[in-house]
Amino acid sequence: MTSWLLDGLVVFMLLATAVSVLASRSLFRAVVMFIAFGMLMALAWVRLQAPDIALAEAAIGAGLTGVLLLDAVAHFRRGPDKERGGAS
Amino acid sequence: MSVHLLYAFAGAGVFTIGLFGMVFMVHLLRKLLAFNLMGSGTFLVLVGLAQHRNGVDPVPQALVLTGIVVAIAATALALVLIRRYFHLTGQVTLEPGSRDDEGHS
Amino acid sequence: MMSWLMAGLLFTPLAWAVVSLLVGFRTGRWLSWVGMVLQVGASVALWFAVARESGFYYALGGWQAPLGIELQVDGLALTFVLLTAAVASACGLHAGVYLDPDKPWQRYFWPLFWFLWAGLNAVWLGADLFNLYVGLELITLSAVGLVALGGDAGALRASLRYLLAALVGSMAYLLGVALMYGQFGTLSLAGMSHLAQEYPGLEGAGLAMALMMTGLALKTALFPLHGWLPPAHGIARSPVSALLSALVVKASFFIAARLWLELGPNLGTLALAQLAGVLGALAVLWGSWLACLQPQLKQVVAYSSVAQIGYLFLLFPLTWGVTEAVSQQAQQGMTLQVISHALAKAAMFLAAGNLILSTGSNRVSDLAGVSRFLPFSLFSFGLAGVSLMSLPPTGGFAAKWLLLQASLNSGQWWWTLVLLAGGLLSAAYVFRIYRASFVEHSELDQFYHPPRRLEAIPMMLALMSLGLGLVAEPLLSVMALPFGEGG
Amino acid sequence: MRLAAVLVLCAVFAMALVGTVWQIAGQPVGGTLPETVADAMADSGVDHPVTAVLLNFRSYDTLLEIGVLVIAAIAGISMARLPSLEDPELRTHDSLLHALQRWFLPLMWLVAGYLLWAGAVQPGGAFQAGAVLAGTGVLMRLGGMPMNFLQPRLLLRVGLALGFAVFLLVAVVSAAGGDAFLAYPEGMAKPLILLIEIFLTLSIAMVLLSLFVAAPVNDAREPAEGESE
Repeated sequence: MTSWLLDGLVVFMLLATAVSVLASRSLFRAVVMFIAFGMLMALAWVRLQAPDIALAEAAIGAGLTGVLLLDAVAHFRRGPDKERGGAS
Repeated sequence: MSVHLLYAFAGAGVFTIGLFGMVFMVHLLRKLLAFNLMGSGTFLVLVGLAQHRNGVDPVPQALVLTGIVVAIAATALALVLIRRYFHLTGQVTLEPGSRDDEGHS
Repeated sequence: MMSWLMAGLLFTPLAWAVVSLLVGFRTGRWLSWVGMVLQVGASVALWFAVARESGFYYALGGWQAPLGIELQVDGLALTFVLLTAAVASACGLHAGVYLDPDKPWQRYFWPLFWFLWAGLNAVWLGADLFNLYVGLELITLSAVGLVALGGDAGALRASLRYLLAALVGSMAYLLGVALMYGQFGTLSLAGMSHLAQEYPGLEGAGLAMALMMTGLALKTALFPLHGWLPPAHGIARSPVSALLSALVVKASFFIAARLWLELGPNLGTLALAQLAGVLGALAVLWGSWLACLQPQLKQVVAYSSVAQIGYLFLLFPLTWGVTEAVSQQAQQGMTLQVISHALAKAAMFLAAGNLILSTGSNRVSDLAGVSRFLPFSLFSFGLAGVSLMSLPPTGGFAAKWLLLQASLNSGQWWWTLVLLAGGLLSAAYVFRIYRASFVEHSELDQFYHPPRRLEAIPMMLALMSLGLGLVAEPLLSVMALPFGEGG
Repeated sequence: MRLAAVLVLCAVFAMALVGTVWQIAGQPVGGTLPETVADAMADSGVDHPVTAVLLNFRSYDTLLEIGVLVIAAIAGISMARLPSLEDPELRTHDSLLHALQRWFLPLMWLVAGYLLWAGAVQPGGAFQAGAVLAGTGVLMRLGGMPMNFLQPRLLLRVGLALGFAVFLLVAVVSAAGGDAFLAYPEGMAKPLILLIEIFLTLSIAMVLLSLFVAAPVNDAREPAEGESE
């Protein structure tokens, strides 16, 4: 019974974070939510008895993709390196 | 209904959310996030549905590992392209001429 | 012998991709010529070996399906391997001269080119759904890399649009694979086909197949999902455009066709078949119409691809619920259409590249007067156009003739109207280019003369497309060879 | 308006998809692959089924997948035009980060090595190890390490290609002996898989890292076809 509760919670959180990745207004928040989503995915893989994927998801899915995306967001905030019109 | 099937349904949901983002969002980075959601949803369906019938199944697990690596390759390439595109034009969307800053989608 | 040839066929493109990554553009060009010779040799030898004996399954790593991955080496697959060898070599030779070797990023052309070739072969031979997915991604990423190579903002925009569309398409396909594995417990297409015959009425698998086909249609740029194609094919360097239009879009179509022919009889529905046909017909009309309106030369050719791809989708209604003979006709028509379009379109893009090189402009209106200076390239362009218009004796004519017969014999006469209208419209856009180039216009008298080799390559391709109609019979008999078990 | 249309379409799609999953879950047909895998494990050379599938039964997938990674890296470094990787903004002089690096890096190397070695018998393997290694590299990079080996020169390209090349050579050597492409010679599966995994780990780390570093940098551009320079 408790395991069903746990799985239900994980699934609910997965869907909720997935929605908030798209719904959050700031790009930075969206990426943070995406990383949280990746962590939850890792948890889901553990629950699905797939520790290999859990490791890969934590390292690649959440970790590395997250860093790449955060770096890109920072880059967008800084603006294009040369002045070209009034982009942010 | 097994736990595996529950995750397969969750995967279907996540895929749809990603698809929505891919179609509706304009910001390239958000599209990329949505693509990754689609990928995660697909992987959940793949493992969940297979393990519902087979029990723990190493084959889809291996496929998902392959899929994750392919997905990050695509994501990283897209990011390089997006960043260079932004660098050249100052744009973060594909619509020519429109300038969209990082706030809203 | 056979196993060495197979190993060579799989090994060469991948090995050349690695080696050419380590060297510069010029050395890579020289190496690639050697690689092309090897690859063409292996393809031809295998084709004749299979034509003499019969097709076989090649178990990679010695593991039979469903545990391992098997390649389906039959007449059809090898004909496509051969076609790829011909077209890719032509594009490679052209690119070696056409691209500027002094640009630092051009060195990455060769590795991407060879990876693309490897991916194409993987798809033609693939018989395992997941392996086909990896092959598709190999193709997509290298194609996107080639479009973006050294590109400015416009090229980046086009390649991003292409990348995103292709990624959605392959994800939809992969989701379908996931559902199929859940249904059948195997990834081998042959195994699925057996099971689908044994247990009719699996609705879930039918929907999964529809999903896969939708994803593949997006990757093939079927109307109305074609929006990404013209910018990407129009803005890439001409040899790259030729590769993309001639081969890359065919890969996803090929998978859709394989799925349909193996699983369609049990999992497909009339509605799905007719829908694919209607969209294909609309693509023919809409693509040709837009091709007539494009101000830019390469956009005309790109929209013509959208139209020509439409014909391929007539395969679906013409093979569903018809007699075996009609289905054979439709399949042969589709195959000839793929081959003749690949040859003709590669010729057209390469010739267009030469024209652009010599006039210094991509605009149709700037072609004025070019007929006096570059009749050879213009002539190649026109010959390829004749095949697209499907006049006899071209391959395009043979293809459409077979499709016409299939639609009459199956009582679906409405497709014949599409075939006729498409032919007329393609004549319109080809003549439009011609009319522009014959305008006497004295303002612009400085035309650059591209090297002879650049002009010879499209001509060869155009002649092959023209002659295809004459050798269609023996070619089709090899493709229809009975499939040997094991091997 | 557009939002509503897309939402409705997605809702329809979601219902169809959930229905399909339900249908399929209700009536699976065909054999069970895990049993086949279990039967073949003895011949695979490793004890962990997922590794066996990845690097033996379906090694062709893995080979092509590494190809995809290499393509992404190639396309990535072809975008980075400047030879210099000196990005002043990345040169943080945070003492905490430095301290972290001193203690953390060796640990990360250890973790990567362990993951790689463990892959033969339990969860872990080249991908996870490569990712951890790449993560280490990213940390070093953020810490302002110049990392000259990531400049788009020969060394980087060798590093990118190494894992793939080793895999490919192993694949073709057995084929030269008349066996199938990608078949491991009798009794050699275990050492060969380990060899492939070691080089794959290095290359995977290199690819991921180079994609992180291959940020866009300068204005060198090629005019579109037909556009005058």
